[in-house]
Amino acid sequence: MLRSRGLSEFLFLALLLAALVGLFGLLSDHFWSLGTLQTVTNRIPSLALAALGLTFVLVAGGIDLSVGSVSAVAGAVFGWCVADRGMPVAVAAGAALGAALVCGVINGALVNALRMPSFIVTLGLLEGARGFAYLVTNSQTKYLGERLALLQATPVGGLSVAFLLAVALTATAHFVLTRTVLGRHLVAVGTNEEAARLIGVSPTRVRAVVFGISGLLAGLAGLCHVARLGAADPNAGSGLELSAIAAAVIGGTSLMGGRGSMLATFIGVLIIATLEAGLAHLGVSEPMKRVVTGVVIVGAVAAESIRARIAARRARQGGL
Amino acid sequence: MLRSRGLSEFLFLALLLAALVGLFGLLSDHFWSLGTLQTVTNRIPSLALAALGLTFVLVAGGIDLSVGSVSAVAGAVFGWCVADRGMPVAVAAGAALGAALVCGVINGALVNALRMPSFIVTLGLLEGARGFAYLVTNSQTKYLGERLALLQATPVGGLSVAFLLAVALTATAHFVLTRTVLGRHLVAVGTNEEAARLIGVSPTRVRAVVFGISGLLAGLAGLCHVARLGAADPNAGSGLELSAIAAAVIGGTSLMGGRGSMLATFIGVLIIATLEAGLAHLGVSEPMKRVVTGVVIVGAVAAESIRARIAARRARQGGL
Amino acid sequence: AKSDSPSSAAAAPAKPRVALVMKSLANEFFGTMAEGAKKHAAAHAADFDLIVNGIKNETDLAEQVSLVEQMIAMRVQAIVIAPADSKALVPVLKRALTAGIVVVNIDNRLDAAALKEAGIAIPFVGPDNRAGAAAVGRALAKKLQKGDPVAIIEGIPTADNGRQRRLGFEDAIKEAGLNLVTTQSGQWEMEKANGVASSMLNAHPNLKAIFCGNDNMALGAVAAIKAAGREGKVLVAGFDNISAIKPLLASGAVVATADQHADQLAVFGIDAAREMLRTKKTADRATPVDLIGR
Amino acid sequence: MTASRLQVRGLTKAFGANTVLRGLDLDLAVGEIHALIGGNGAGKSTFSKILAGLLPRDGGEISLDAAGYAPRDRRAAQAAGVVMVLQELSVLPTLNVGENLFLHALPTRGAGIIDRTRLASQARAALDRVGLSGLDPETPAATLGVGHQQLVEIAAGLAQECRVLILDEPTAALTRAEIETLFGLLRSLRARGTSILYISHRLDEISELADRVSVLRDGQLIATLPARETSRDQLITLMAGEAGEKAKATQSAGKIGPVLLQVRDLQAGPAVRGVSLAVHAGEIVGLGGLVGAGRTELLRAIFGVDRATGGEVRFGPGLVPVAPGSPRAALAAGFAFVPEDRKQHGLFSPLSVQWNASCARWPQRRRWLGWLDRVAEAAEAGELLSRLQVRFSNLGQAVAELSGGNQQKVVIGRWLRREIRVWLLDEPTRGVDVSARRAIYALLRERAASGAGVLVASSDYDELAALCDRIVVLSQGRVAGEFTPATLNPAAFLAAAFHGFSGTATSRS
Ligand SMILES: Nc1ncnc2c1ncn2[C@@H]1O[C@H](COP(=O)(O)OP(=O)(O)OP(=O)(O)O)[C@@H](O)[C@H]1O
Ligand SMILES: Nc1ncnc2c1ncn2[C@@H]1O[C@H](COP(=O)(O)OP(=O)(O)OP(=O)(O)O)[C@@H](O)[C@H]1O
Ligand SMILES: [Mg+2]
Ligand SMILES: [Mg+2]
Repeated sequence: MLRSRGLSEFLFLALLLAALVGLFGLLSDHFWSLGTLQTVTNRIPSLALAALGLTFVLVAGGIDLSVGSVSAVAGAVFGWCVADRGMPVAVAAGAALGAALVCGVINGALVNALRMPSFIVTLGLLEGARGFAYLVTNSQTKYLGERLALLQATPVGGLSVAFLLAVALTATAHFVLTRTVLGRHLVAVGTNEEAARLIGVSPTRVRAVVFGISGLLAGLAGLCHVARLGAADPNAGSGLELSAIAAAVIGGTSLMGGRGSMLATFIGVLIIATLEAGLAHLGVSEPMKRVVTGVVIVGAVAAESIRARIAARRARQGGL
Repeated sequence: MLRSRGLSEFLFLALLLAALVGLFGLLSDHFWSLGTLQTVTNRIPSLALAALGLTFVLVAGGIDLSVGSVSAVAGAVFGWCVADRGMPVAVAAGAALGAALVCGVINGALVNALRMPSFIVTLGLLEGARGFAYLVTNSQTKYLGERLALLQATPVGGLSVAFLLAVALTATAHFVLTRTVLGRHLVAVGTNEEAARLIGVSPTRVRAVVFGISGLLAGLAGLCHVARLGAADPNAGSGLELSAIAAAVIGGTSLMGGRGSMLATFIGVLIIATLEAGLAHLGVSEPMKRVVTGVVIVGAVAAESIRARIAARRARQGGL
Repeated sequence: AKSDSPSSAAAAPAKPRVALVMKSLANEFFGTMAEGAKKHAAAHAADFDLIVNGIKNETDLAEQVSLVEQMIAMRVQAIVIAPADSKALVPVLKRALTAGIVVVNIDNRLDAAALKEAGIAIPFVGPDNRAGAAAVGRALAKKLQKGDPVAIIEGIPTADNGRQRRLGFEDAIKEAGLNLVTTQSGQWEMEKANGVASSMLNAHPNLKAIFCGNDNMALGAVAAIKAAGREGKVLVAGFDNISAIKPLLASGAVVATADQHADQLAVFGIDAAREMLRTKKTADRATPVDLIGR
Repeated sequence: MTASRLQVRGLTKAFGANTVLRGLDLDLAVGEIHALIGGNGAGKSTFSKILAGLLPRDGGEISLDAAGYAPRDRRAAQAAGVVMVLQELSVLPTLNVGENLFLHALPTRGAGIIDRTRLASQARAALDRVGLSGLDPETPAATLGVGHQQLVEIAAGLAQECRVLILDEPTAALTRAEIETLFGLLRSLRARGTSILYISHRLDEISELADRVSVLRDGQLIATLPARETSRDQLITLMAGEAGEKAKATQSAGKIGPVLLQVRDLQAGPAVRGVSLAVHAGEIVGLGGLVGAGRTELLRAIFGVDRATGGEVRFGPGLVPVAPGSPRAALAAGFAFVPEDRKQHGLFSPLSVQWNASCARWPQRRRWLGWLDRVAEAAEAGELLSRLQVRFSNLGQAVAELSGGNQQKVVIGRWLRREIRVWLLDEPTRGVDVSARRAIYALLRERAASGAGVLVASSDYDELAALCDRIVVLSQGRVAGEFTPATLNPAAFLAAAFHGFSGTATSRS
């Protein structure tokens, strides 16, 4: 259970996903369609990017509640640059990502300098960054049209550039976590900060890096969002942090640090996106949507924890 | 810092509060008035009750994100009983608290039975209970008028029954945490669950108790809310969990478990309520409100952490 | 605080203080409303002071109640309120009235039954959302055939203006004999509406139009239609006429919206309140709603 | 023992009001094994942490090969050639063994990408050196027992090129076989000129291994002596600052009563594969075996920390079955359990000494409505701690600030005031100094004399020999032999310990 996650765990998550897809298909017409696939894949990039960043933070033993607000900051800055200042898209995108990175760096710096729990620091930024997004846009939605159409282009099989980007970044993040020095240091700090420090890993540096990454990915999520809606909305991404946490945890990431997988987080994202699309497809009422979402989140994590325990027991009985 | 919290910490928090009050008084007219006091004390009960319950959970090493939704369930059930079924207020209040308790018990049972992190379980209930509140009220606010006026009566010096109740429960909670065996058990489980088990404390029972308490207090918070609004609103208390966490953490409660004080949480609640009232009084713009709130949350915790470190250093140098 | 009688309140400062209590100022519509009010106040700086406040989250009623309490504590002479909920604000407004404060209801109409039960009367100065939505709906329906499948994305179902607009759309749909296949909530938000619209488009491949309770949600719906490659095949209507909707109206992606003269809405309310301070008369007043679109 | 490698002069260090090092002087020669001994809290770990760059000093001079030496952190110390193996375990369970070994310097193929082939071969070499050739570097560290963890930590220390190697109680959880391997290794390092500072409470190891021995008391150097010419009693006297009584076997004079604890065919996890044994009233039974033999798992299963998968545990004169998988039930039956890993399973680290010392007595302190009698609690804790000679500055001090041995005393001490019928102790004297160790032996003796049964797992052969009325040896999760003090001898003991590995015996660690 504590080894690098086995195939069986991925299979199990994939099975959960398949079950959802199957269920929705049976319950409604037209669910199994290219259109639905596109809807789901369109919804994925921003959630996936935010969830990847959050997984980095979680593995290193922190939490980042500000991802939603930071994604709004990126969108707001982009919208302001393009719509109000008439800057070229590339420059605006750079500025937006820069602003998001700054938010991440602020998170990391506060956590490090004041030795405060990241929960409270990022809760502060959840408020503060949102306020900043309102200030930048003057609380107005900025219409942008096709300005970021590039991200929405569908070069292969109806899959958008944003989606492919999310997939590529998931693979990269997975590689970073499992195969690089940085990744192992993250795990070490998340598992036991004091021990890691004694071994010579700098928790301060690790935290600075993960919050920076999280900010940057949240910014990218914000841009994907802008691209999708063709408008920069300072209210964008509210509640994104909770969905992202849910995705990571459904994927088996521990909220206590030290344990998590990027691939599994991505499957978690797929599950959540499918669930949302499916419930809307069925036209389920708002109250039932909430109830079902709650049940699926708890159910998915519960099922996985039961599976893991059964697997552990079986491994034990079968000897080492 | 690791001993039972000294007077200096309370003094510091009180100072922060006084600074806020002073600042707002200087910046605007009429802030120092009985009316403002009443506004602040009116806002306090629901937040305080939710924050107390949450502090219990946090000290025992968990978290409860569902307090806001559970408070809405209580309100919704009360509204349904009174407005739709015409039940007597006492019966309806009993049913409402019962429903809230059930929510808490569900949280505890899921955390215990499935050994899942409470973050995710209560995140599930954050959605699920909200949905249930919508279902009960048919997504409509129920007008109740003066039906719970008792809680809003002001028997002493303009202070409402609800406020006095919150103060009394804070004192009770403080004693439970510091002076009873149950309190010790909470702290033990929150500090080191395995060690607690080995000295005969049952983490399962402790968790069942704290989530039950948290549910019940959230329910009471919901009733206070209903009493104040004179209406049962299924949207009530959204975001309450974050304010409650902020209050607890401003009061020095650790999100890692094992450390927390009810009195300090209450001061945290006062700080948040004053901040909200003051910003509204000044008529600060929405974006700036967000920014200031973020800054104050982070600032308060940061100031306290700096104070604690200086105190520790001084204690070290000056000898004991 | 109850010691304040109307006369003592009026006697204190020469200039009356008027409080404008809004919903989320982070919402462009209410932002525009507040801006208009501020401009108006600046133009009449000699006549009254204006205090503007809004809440963080459209659903946080407690915060709005606190705002009203805060305004009572500040002993303002008049409160102009856009209530976040049509029932839950009634008790606190009753307290305001008791404290001798003039109250005017704008934007979202307070529930008549609740007002009656509380035994108070508060004038409503604002647009007829239902009529406005019906006009928008008709403009869109003109472009459709009888029997065409259509959908509604409504705002927060607990809010009265959301309900009125839905009812207005439904009126128009009924009149034109369209086939309403689904109604879902987009919670007033662009992103939520985008998700809901995408799924509606998949679930109903022949869908011809989506009626949206506000322009933000219309923006989300347009993006969903574009993503599904059904531009021009699915028409959209909105409400509010925010600035970001203009390019879409121009391009025809959005057929119609309604302009409630957001910048004037609060002004109407404020003027009504000032008049009431002088005359003590209470009366509802309808404000204009213009249909925008081709 | 010619050239000087490390010179320490007037080193001082205080934690708050607690002055730990008071002008410590010490010389370490090139190519010597220098033992460092002293009572719990004498300052040994503090001193070596300063050398290894883990703690800043307050004052004093250190020179390394005649150059000034003041490392800022562990990396700087390692760069200067000073490496330390810590007293407290810090193996990270979420990483595998190889990653744990080289976390500070993972081999890369550039751009921060780990070279896994090189890592595996480096790790294998490091594990081979400490005799863990059977351990796959890809094994998750979470599955290692405490003994193996300690070996991995030693391997990590030894894997680095160094001029000074510091080992803080490396053998506390090791048994004879592993200790032999380690000693061989240290001797070969010495031959290559490495200077070794070796901290231990096992005095016989010192005469066997060390060239010189320094005795620390109250943060000061008392004496540095040639190890082989100094007797055990001399050392004890120097450490204690007074004439120490002769250490001798303390076996019971009292009589053995009826069976108190009966374990029948108990199975738990992969480590306990059918163990039967009995403990009588008034008897101290020892559990011996190699690292990984299953002693810890057996005690945990008896106490119900882990749920047994087969067999049963019975208790008392009536031999009532004890509900499996419930420490509460075991406690109610009068059991107490002192775990092996005090940091993880025993201590409430951030909480006060008083809290930690009195937490087993809450049921007795419960008054009306669960109200706690705090006055009685404080009084009793103070009295108890002084009786166990625990060194602490005040009752409110965080227990994490105590030295390792003093922490151990707190963990044991919390049970002394309860009516305990069956004591289950796992490595109870790990890190405990000689005089306190005697105090603990005496306490257990006294408990046994008053009718309790004691089951104690230990990796220390001498401890088992000195303390127990009967010794049960486990091997591969099964009972492989039983001895009385009369029949016990090292050869037979070792033969039993290796019994379960018949054939492939020594190859698997
Ligand atoms: N971080 C700390 N804060 C405060 N006091 C400390 C800290 N670390 C150690 N001490 C104190 O320093 C003294 C020496 O501790 P140290 O760990 O060096 O002893 P030791 O000789 O290694 O003992 P042992 O044999 O028990 O391991 C003890 O009294 C201990 O309480
Ligand atoms: N959670 C676990 N999963 C798999 N194997 C385990 C686990 N815990 C312990 N083991 C293995 O079980 C065996 C018995 O371990 P145990 O700790 O009981 O031995 P021990 O005799 O007390 O030795 P030690 O000195 O290591 O504590 C060891 O091989 C150990 O690696
Ligand atoms: Mg030590
Ligand atoms: Mg062991």
